[in-house]
Amino acid sequence: MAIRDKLSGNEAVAVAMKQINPDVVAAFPITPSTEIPQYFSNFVSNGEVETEFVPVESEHSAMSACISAAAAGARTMTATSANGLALMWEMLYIAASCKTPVVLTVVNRALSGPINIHNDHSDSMGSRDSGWLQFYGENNQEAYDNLLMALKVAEHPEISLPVMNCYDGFITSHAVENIELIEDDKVKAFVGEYKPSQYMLNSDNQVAVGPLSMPTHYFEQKRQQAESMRKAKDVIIEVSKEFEALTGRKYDLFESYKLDDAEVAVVVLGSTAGTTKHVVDQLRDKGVKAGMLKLRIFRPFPAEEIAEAIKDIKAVAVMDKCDGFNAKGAPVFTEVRSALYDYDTKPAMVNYIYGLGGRDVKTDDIEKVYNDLLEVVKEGKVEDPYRYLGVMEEQ
Amino acid sequence: MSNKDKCIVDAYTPWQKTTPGGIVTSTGNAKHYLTGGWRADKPIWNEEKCKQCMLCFPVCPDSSIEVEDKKMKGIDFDHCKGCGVCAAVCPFNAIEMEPEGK
Amino acid sequence: MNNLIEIRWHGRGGQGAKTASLLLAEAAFDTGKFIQGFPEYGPERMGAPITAYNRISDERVNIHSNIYEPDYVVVVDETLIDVVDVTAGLKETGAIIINTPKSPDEIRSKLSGYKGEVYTVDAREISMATLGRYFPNTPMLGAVVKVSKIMEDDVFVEAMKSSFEHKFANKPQVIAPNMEAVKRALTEVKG
Amino acid sequence: MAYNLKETTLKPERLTGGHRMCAGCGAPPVVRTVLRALKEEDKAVIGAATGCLEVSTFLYPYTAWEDSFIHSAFENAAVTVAGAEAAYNALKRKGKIDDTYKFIAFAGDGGTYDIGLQSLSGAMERGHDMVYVAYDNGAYMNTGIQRSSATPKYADTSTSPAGKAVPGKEQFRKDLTKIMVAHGIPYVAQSAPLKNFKDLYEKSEKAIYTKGPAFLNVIAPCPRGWRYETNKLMELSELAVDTCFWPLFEVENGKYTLNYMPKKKRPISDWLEAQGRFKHIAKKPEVVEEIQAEVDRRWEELLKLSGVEA
Repeated sequence: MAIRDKLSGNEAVAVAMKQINPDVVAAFPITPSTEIPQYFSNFVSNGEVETEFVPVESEHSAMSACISAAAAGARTMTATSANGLALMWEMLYIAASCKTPVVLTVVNRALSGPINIHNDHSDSMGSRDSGWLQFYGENNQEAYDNLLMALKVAEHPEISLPVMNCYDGFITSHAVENIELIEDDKVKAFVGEYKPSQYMLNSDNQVAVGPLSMPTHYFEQKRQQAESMRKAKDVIIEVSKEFEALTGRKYDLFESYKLDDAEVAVVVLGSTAGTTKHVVDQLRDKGVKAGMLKLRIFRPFPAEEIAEAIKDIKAVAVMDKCDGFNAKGAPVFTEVRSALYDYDTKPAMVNYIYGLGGRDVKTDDIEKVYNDLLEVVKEGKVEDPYRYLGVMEEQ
Repeated sequence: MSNKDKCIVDAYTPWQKTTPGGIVTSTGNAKHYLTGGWRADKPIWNEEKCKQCMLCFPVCPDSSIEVEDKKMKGIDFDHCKGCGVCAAVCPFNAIEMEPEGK
Repeated sequence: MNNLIEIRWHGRGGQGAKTASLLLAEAAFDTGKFIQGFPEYGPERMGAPITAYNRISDERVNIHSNIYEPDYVVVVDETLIDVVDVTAGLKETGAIIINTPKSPDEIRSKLSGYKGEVYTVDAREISMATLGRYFPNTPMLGAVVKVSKIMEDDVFVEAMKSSFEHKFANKPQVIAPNMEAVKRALTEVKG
Repeated sequence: MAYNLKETTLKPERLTGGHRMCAGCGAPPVVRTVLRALKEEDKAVIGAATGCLEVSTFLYPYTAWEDSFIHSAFENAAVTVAGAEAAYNALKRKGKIDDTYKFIAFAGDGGTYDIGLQSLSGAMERGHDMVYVAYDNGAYMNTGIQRSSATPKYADTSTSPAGKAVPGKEQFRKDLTKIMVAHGIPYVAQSAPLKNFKDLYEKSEKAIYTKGPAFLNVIAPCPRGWRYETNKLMELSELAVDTCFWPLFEVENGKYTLNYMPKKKRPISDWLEAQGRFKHIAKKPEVVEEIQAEVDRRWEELLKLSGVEA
């Protein structure tokens, strides 16, 4: 029997970490992810976990400690947000290149400046090419579930890559909602033991990690790293199926919501997906064939699957909670649109930069997007695909 | 020399075969990389003059003073780069530097 | 989602409006509801006006925006009605519940043309009388449950009892006064 | 057991030849000695900051380290080793490891005094059971001899060049050892590769086998950066010690001990004149005097701290 509870997203993640009982957690406080190491250090203080908690002096050190702990053979986790993730930047790439399966919960927050503690995706989107897998959760349940699955994918022998478990700051991290937890023993059985093949504390075969690689070898190492990322897609699907068998909760690379017969659809990730579902339901009641695609996995990017899912839709809006500052389209948009390049039939596509710095995303905002899409369908063309939603404009 | 000691990849190793994450499992395998060719000057050890004081042993940056059973046995020319520190510290002039190839 | 009830809380930092919203969510959760409880965060410290929200429903709530047209507004500190537009967006079919010794009619004049129902409860007096200290949360919870009928009074009382028993396991002496505060609020809220 | 150089030769070499450090580099003798202080049966995890030592000893696919080794970046050697130590504690507690491991970080002065200072301070303050060894050659040698906060005043480096208007580095070196003492950690020492390496070996042994964090600051002459003939490594080291530019001392739980009192304190000019990087000031008595005054000031302060009569 699953355990019904009410928890905030951060509490849920901390509980998952407690159930996993990782070997090492190294973390530094930053709003809104701070609660995770707070809750977790309580578990440590009360002897509820056997974890070595390292309260480091910066996020750079947090990630550095995680990398070496993982390389030493320890199951390792941390959490951060925004500027903390930015300070880790250098180490993110190294975590991936060393193939250390560190699990990092990113509580998404706008990246300075100006300094802002509220939600958008500029932090994790900026790190999208660092070689990490990225999971995005809609609510506390997904933050919890994704963490368990992310760990299993990260540690899969064919993958061995670090993973970000992302969800929206405050909106998900601090809101208390209903949740179904999995029993401790089932979590333990699901995630299993961490058994790396090569690690520093292996007395039978000590190893050296993090070499200088000259042009002779660097490229091959990166190519191999890229292959693990490619393979991760299948592993995510496999692990998600296993998770469904355990919990009944179905996960895939993305969630299709009333997409099959949709004429207009929104591609979105994070908590806004929930609000969008609500709007889709209302539009459907009015006879509008609206649908939604909620991205769960952004790295590896499920290009073919997304293309297949939306190629026959007339108009699609891609929602980016982060600007790309290339003046032509933000990260999710450019990738989704490029996924459709080889298809003869493809939707008209528009990009909405929205919700920056915690600008609240109301049902009215999402409704406007669908209305715009209906307009695009009616007009048969897209004037300006690069749009901002919810920003105050000169009238 | 066991397999563990050997170099694990070469310049033509395909990406499929390179070591995951650039890990090197054969610790100490740098001994297979020979730096003797760097030498311009060569230390010549005179066993007669050597009093086995061992002062040359710890100063060598290339771990090239060969000692067995607490006795100086010679110099590892595979790795010695010819810096001359051993000769400089020898109180008995038992090591002298001479140009390579003399 | 016709059964969805949306509540907005107004309080001052440090008074526990956020905690109250979470307590209400907990109590509703205990009766089998789907809940959301979340504050609006800012850099504000003690004393600044703060807002917190609840959504309570029979089905899982997917919307993740703030609440703009609440069914109920709870004002934990009477003085806020002079500085915050507490009735903004409040549905006329809904109600506002204010912590004050004044009567609803006395308050109404201050609510800039608001047409819906007004309820008052003297949470300060109840808190001082039962707990000996000013904790307006507990009586305000009783009042909001009474007015909103989110759950039956006795179901709520039971939920609060088990919550207090859990929370105050180490100080059982404060359970009874807290329960007294809840019960008094249920009967003393005026509308 | 009293130090016996011959006995230590029986221990296995833990840094092999075949690394690509410069001929005559001062760092490998320091590293070799520190590692010789490990008990033979103890295993180690060694970390290094990006720098000469790291790139030269672990150039893929060759590692000169017989022990587990990790490098990840420039500024994080301390926390990198601390992370491995945390892993060890957890795995040991969970019964997954039987062997005893020791944790040692190596970094140059750039990676220690400057970019890595925060990470070092954090790791020491948190009390990880590890040793941090700074091999101080007084500049960023790996990137081409740029000044660091450990560079001595007036040294000619590529970012503090001796010019017509500015005579080399304008500041005296940061006293990092003192900063480490201020951390209140169990063991801090300053050492040098010297004579039969007794001082460095014994300090390494203490540092490794003292529970908790330990910091060793070891001068490591650099023939390229200091501009001297490669064979003069030990001479330069000895001059640094005998001029009292680099005194040998240790601080155990806050208590200072002076480990070496030169029979005759040599003038700083002896050390300066042996190096090309000071060539531009060697013949400027007022500058040499200024350096001498600062060396004397620091030396006398140390004597006072150590309770030694000058």
